[in-house]
Amino acid sequence: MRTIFRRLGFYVLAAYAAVTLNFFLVRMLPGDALQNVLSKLRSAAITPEELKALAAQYGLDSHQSLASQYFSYLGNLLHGDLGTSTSKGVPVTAVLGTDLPWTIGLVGSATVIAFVFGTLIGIVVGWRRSGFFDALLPVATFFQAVPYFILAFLLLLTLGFYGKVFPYAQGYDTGNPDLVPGWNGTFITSVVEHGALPAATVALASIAGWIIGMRNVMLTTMDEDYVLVAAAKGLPQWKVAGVAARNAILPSISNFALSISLVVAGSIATEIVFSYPGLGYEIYQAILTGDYPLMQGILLVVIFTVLGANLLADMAYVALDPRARKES
Amino acid sequence: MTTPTTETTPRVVHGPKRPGTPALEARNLTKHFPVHQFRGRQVVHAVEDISLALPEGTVTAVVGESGSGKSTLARLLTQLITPTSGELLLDGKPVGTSARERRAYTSQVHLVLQDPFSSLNGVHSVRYHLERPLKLHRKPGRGELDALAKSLLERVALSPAENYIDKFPHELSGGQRQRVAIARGLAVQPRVLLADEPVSMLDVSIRLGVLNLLDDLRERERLAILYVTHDIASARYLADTVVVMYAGQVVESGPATQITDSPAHPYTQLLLSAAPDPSRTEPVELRGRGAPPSLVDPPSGCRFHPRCPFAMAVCKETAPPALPAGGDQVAACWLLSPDHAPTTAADATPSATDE
Amino acid sequence: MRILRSTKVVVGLSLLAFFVLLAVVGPFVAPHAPDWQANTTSGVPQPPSSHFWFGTTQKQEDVFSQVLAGGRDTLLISLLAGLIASALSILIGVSAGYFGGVVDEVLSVLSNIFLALPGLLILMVVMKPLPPQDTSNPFLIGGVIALTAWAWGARVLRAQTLSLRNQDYVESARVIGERSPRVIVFEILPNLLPILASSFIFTVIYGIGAYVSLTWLGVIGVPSGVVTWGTMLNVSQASGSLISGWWWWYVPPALCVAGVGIALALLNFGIDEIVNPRLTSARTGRGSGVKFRLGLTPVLQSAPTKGDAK
Amino acid sequence: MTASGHLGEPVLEIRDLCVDYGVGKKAVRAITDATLTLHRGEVLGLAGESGSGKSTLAYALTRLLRAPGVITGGQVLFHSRPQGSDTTRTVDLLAAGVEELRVVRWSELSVVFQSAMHALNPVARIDAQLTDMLKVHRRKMTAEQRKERAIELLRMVGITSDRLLSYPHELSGGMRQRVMIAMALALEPQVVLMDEPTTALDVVTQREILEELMQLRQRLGFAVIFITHDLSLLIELADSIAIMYAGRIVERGGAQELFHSPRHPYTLGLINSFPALHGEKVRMEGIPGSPPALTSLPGGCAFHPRCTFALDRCSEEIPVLQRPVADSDGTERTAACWLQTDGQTVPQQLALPASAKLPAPRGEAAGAELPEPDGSIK
Repeated sequence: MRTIFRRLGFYVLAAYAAVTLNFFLVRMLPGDALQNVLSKLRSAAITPEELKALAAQYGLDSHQSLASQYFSYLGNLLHGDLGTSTSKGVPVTAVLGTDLPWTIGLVGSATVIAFVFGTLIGIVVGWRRSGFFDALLPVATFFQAVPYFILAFLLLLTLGFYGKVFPYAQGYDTGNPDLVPGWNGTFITSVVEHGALPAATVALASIAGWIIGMRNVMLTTMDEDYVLVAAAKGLPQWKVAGVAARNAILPSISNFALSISLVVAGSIATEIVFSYPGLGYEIYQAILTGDYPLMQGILLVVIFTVLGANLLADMAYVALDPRARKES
Repeated sequence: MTTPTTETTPRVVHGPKRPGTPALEARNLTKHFPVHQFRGRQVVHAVEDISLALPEGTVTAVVGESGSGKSTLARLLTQLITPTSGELLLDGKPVGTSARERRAYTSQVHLVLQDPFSSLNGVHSVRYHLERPLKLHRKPGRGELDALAKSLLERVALSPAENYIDKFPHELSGGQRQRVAIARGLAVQPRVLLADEPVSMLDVSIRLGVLNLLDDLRERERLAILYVTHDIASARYLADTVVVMYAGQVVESGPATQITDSPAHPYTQLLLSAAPDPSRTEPVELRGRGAPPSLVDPPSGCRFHPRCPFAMAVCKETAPPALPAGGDQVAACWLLSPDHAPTTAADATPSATDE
Repeated sequence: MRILRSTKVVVGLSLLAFFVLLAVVGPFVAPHAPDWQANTTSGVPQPPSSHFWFGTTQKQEDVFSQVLAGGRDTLLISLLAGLIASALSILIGVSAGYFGGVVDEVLSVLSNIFLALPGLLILMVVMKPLPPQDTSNPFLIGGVIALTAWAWGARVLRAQTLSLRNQDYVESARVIGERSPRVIVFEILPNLLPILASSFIFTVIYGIGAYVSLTWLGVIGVPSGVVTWGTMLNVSQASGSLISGWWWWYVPPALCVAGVGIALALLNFGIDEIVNPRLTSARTGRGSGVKFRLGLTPVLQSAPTKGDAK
Repeated sequence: MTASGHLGEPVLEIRDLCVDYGVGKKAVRAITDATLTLHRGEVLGLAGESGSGKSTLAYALTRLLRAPGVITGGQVLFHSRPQGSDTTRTVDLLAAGVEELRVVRWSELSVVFQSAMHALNPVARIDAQLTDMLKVHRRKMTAEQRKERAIELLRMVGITSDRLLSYPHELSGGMRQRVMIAMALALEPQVVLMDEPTTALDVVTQREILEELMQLRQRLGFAVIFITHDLSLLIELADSIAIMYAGRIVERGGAQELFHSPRHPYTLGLINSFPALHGEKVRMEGIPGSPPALTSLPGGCAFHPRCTFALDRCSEEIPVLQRPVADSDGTERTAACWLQTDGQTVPQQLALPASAKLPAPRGEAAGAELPEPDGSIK
């Protein structure tokens, strides 16, 4: 229990740190940058009241001290108020509401696919100590070492633009007036088709890491005596491999924490390439238009998502490793 | 039965009895390590009120199982860890605890560690290992340094020194590494050499070589040596005095052969009965079973009483003082106290001393 | 050198040397300046020809010259990011591991928080409003990238320091009276070198990815006349070269980025195998025809039978 | 008790076993021509220092030796007599296929590893580890029967059944080793290989576990190959002992014979490396030098650079294991030493009278009361 409480304490602290960082991030920017953005907005689709509220939010009316700005920021946050998007003129939360499912769906499915297959392949490759892996290595290294967006370009061009196997822009077929977003077959098919290339990018880019990581841990674990004992017991090969894999998967889960934020950041680049209607594409637009409330909102949501994924990985680890359950 | 005589007993100092001031003396050393539990703070009673004198030119062996506190005792003597209470006297003078005094102390007392494969840093040569302490404590001239380092190797019988001085640890055998580790200790010209299981990781055939080297150093350099070991036979071989530790306390001490020939404390008897002995003429009869207690919550009274075949009511209540067991031998056991020794059941007497 | 026995290291190093050479001498040997224009009338990029090996851009700039010139900033900035991040990770990771206790607790929480932050996103937000004189300062850009990249190395170094701290040679050094800074620098750090190398390379890979992504997105603006691989990708994408089939414009810079990444990844892989020999394929018995399998020691009846009669 | 005087029939015969580390040019010979016979119910000790090949030998004969170990020659004949059967079937473990090997493993030949800490699966409960081989080898057993068996096994080694659901890290070192022993005996094998099973334990725990082990052996009648570097312990424990040096068996004989009248200078040196618990304190010298690395073995007898009795011949020719001249009677002694060949004057220390009565009951075997020489010594 103690370990779990400690971890929970860490997550609360991390979340608080992220919220605070988010507050200061924008205030660290050169002051005129913000002023410029706001001044540009006076003509935009935003009401004077909202503009005033925004100016107050960023301390531009300079009546409020930094501390009181900070506390009103925290207060607004607790009420679920992330301000108004300056480029769209709607509450940031509303924008997030439409974008988040796309990103979660994309990153979630790609990560699960990459983790499951990467781990399985890693187990097999490690167990067989096969030379097959050496042939696979340059390919795996390529996917691991190349920035996500370049991989995305490659897939877009080969399978999308020239190959015409999958559509390569948007989240679903927006040009088809018969398509009604919702839980219907044609829409879901369209979503899956449009998600295929972005998801493949994220999965391909991250799977090599899982394969190599799992293979390495598997090789180290196979040198443990308990694996040899399993063989000495006359257990069938697959059971012996199972003993090794069961132990080897633990470091893989804790590696998840190390890589999830990289995967999420990479997915964002991927979304931009494919004009995918998720948080990544949105934050890119926000950056181009200088929509700071939206940027902050997205940043916060992404950080919380990463923290949530880490918490899940932590809980899985505790569930799988009896030693972690022990009070220390 | 219930009036123990402990309070009035004078402090018993373990170790070889020699006239004059001992090179190093420890008075009432106690070390409690805090353990962070979920609720409240508890301590590990690692070393409990030990007084020890190490005269020059003697070897004192500290014998005990793992977790008996013998390694902690050695580290307390190096000041690597700070005692909870108690003090150290070097040549009769109290040892200060300021950073400066501690550094001065490191030139007087050296510790040789158990594992020669990890006590030398693989990235440094033998020369580096030997020259560092020389530079730190003796500040010799440039020309002198090389000669001094080589002479150290000769002193631990690694000769010709040229063959060894520029080697790296991985090029040496276990025994050679342990000799380098000892040579490094000699570089500071110490009065006291503490050796924590110096031979237990070495191959059997080369252990005696290292033990004999320690004996030579005792003789030649008049070092006061503390030999920490779990092997009572090697303690008997090397040491003048054997100190037996159990659960953080000294349970028995005395001249080496006397301890092994006629152990007075039931724990010493247990250790001896369990030790491998190829010339044993009878099947082993283990005196007592079970495992050492938790040091977070040690048993009341005598810490050995839950395992002791002779335990009496008083043993559960009051810790026994160190009682004389003939000659320079003392044992912390109520069986030796005339007030408590059982008079009826003859078979309950620990055999050795009275036979 | 043991390290050169690994094919991966050799290939990785050669590839890397090629790109480093490119970054150093590329701008001097390039046939044209990056912003040199063949003419100002045509708005259609020319495909590769004997005249323009890699073709031209829409503005009729020479792609080959741009590729040669575009590596310098990318490599320099990722190298700086790697160096700064490594310094930070040593400072934080080694202190946390060596001193333990409260220091460790605080520093570990700090690095775990930085691990959870999506670096690229934060970089995007922070870099965008920076004026061009700042974004052309490699130290500033490298430093900001490093701020989002040190935590991984710090975590690994902390774990390793924690185990090294309990090595007997550290205790022995303290027994002869060495002070803590000396113990850290002379006893612990040399033993951390392989891990440090691998975390450095990892950070450089990350730095390249981050810098190229940021310039590709146009988040980092470069002064006119300067070209990087990332800005080439940015301009070519903005000009619609992807859907116009002007592949010669973006494939060369993309391949260069990939090439550097692969070189570094191979190097890292090789170092991993040297640090942990159990990972090498040598133990698979490749080439010898012997197949090793756990729990089934191979039997080759090849030993000479005893010659002497009993 | 099975003593070397009336041994059972052989259960395991190792003939000319050779083991290499690595294949091809880089191969290093780790075991050369090891020949040993283990009889039913016998405790055979295998003693030697690090790098002598004792563990390599044990793992090679079970074919559990890890890469890059390769068996390069010899035979390992296992005379298998499955439980409840009277017929003996001989299997050459080195020629056996995967399935054949799998059937023999654990049900007839089990292993106790040096460190139970590492030999028990850290993420599996004790009951699972005690029963997984039952599932494979005793397919007819129900889950209920397996659980009963697990409880019975734990009780056998003095652990209460409430530990059944514990994980290894929740047990003390001694308890873990007991679980390991219980596991090894689960299928009542005929041979148990023990690789330094008590080295990591404290002396009292070691003694307790060895006592229990010997009692179990008497009850269940399995034979043991006991590997250790602690010759002094082995002499107390084993019926017969083989001494290994640099990959070869250099001496073989009954435990007490070996102790009282060693025939190989290395054995003599080893015996003199253990300080005694009794008697006068005398300075002992051990063996000069250190054990050689397998990669750079001296020519001839590998021991000759450290041997005080070395002859010219020793640096040139490798001695073979044969009956020493000092023992002409019918004992099973062998030693690989040129000093013990015909025509040599054997140094006095290596020609101590072999007691004809050995193995004697322990009470009579003390050094001082050895029987008179039987006249066989020149």
